[in-house]
Amino acid sequence: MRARSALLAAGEVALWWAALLVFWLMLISTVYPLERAVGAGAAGVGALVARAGRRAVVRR
Amino acid sequence: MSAVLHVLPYLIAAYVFLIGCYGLATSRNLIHAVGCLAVCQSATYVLLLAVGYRDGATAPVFSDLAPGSRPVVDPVVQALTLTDVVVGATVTALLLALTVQISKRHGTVDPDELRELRG
Amino acid sequence: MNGWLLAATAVLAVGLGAGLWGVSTGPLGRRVTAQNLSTAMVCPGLLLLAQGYGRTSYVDLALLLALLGPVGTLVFARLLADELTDDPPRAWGLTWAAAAVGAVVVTVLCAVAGPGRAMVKLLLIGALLIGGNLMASRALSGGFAAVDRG
Amino acid sequence: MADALIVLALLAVAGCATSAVLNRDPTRQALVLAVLGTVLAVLFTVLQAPDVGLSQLAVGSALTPLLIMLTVRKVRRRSAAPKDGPE
Amino acid sequence: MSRRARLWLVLLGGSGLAALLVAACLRLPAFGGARHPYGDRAVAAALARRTANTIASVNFDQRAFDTMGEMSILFAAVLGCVVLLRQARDEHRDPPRPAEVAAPVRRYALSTLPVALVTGLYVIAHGQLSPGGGFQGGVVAATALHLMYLGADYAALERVRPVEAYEIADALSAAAYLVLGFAGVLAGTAFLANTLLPLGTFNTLSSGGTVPLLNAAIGMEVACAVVVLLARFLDQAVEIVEENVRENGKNGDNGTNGMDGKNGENGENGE
Repeated sequence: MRARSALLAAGEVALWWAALLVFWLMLISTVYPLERAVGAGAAGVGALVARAGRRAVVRR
Repeated sequence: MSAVLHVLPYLIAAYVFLIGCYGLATSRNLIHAVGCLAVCQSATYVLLLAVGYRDGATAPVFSDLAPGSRPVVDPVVQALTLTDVVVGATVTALLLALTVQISKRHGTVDPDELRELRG
Repeated sequence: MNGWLLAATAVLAVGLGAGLWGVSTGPLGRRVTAQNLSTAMVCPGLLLLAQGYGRTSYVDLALLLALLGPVGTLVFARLLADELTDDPPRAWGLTWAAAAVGAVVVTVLCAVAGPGRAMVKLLLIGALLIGGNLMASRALSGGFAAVDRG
Repeated sequence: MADALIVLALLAVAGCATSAVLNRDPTRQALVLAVLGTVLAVLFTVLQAPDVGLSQLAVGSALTPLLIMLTVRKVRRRSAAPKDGPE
Repeated sequence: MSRRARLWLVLLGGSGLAALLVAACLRLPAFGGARHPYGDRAVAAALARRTANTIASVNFDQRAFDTMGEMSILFAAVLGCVVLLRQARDEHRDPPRPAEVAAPVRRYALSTLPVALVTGLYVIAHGQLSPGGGFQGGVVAATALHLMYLGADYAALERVRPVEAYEIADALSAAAYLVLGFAGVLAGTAFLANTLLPLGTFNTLSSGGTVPLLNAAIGMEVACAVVVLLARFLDQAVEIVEENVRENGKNGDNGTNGMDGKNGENGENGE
């Protein structure tokens, strides 16, 4: 059961991360490796906050 | 039209500043007074940016513009204004915190009542 | 003479004029609605300005307004929930009209931009703008049923 | 055309500032200040200062109204209950 | 002094000031003029340092020392707010009941939060290229976090926002700005001089030498400062209750019904 919930959590974060990375790549005009790296980092922060926010609301 | 436009932005900045001062002086509520001070602040932004404007020019941001292809406006005043907008907001917050403290100590935020309390 | 700037002038004149008049007078419910709709009209105006000046980097302004304008309305909807429950503002006609203006402007600009990254960005801004303003209107008309002290 | 836009934005700023001062209730003033932030952002854009416009949008559309409304809430909540301690 | 006398004094002084201001406006260089000596030099200097956004170059390179002053004002203002709005001895915390938020509004807030946060980071990261920068993006990122409060309730916001961590990050990023400045001194040039790093390729994220680093430091500083500031205001407005106010409020009704009383009347009197 724990493995299942961990998998779900990882899936949620990964989904947000991918969506936010695509969002970042749409905002910029030219793509190069450094831009991808920074975008991936920012999308990671956004995905973690999205997951934390949803959990904080559900848990009350 | 053109002669009017040459001074209109400065006059509007002066007007916004004066109307903010009027509100500040006649305010009966310190929170309203802080809002009027924010209006006074915005007058300085209008004045600074009006000084830096150049007819037919565009912003000096070259991410989507080849340098030298179009005339650009003055970046120095923009940099001054830009930092002040954000710093001004935190100063507004400081004044609002003072207002909260005054309301705790004296139970009112009306400057006239505060003067009476002092005696 | 630049047609985009002309369109921007028209949109901004209507949006700012109506917004200013609505927010300065009348009952609280109408003022909050006017604040919401002024952001909904200014955002397409900013997009048209970006096109009129020929600067794609100005589009970021519209993006920020599409994100933060509804947040500002949510602030009022939340902190004025007690005052607004007596007389919930219902201006769905105006809300949909403003959304339609946003949709038309975004569609036209997308057609001009052609397929590519810029078009997706415009579509994202349009979606955020229209979704945000519909949600802000929803929040104003009884979105916060019971708020204890904030 | 650019001149007409500048004049329009300047007049809107002047009108909005007047309205912000004349609305004496802090709640209503906060609403006008939120619109003033947007109007100033438009003025900065037509004066070719998008950086300042972004700054003004970020601060004026949500942050300043939130600060004012929270202060109003705190002050009203205080004066809503009768006070018994010596002032 | 009576209100009437004071109003006359204000009008007298104001008309004098107005006359002076109008006289000054008429003598200013005409609006839209072509002569901007400082601006032209700043643009040339920014291009020489390969910074695409001239305004970022002015803020974080040519006038970086001035920005340090602005940053310390910001820091001091936030410090003042923290001191003024701290929990006093006769106050205690009384968490409010959870708010009932309509489901679509909550879903909107929760799904916009990460989008707004990433937009804020985008505005910070591209500060030296396109319009934007640390000051603007920091405010956007901090505002995004407060969608938790607007769309859910204060308890939910507190779970995702440990204030102490933001206070520490605020101080660290302010220190990072100074350290970057002193690094210039250690490298043998001047305080905050942009000679430390290679200038990079024009119009990429790594161009402009120390500009992106100073920009990122300011972005983090502003974001953390705004979060700390709003945390204090939210604490005061939502959670902190004074002893005597609470008792009176609980004895009568819950206190919110009478809240239009005093200040509303004061507001009306003023008009």
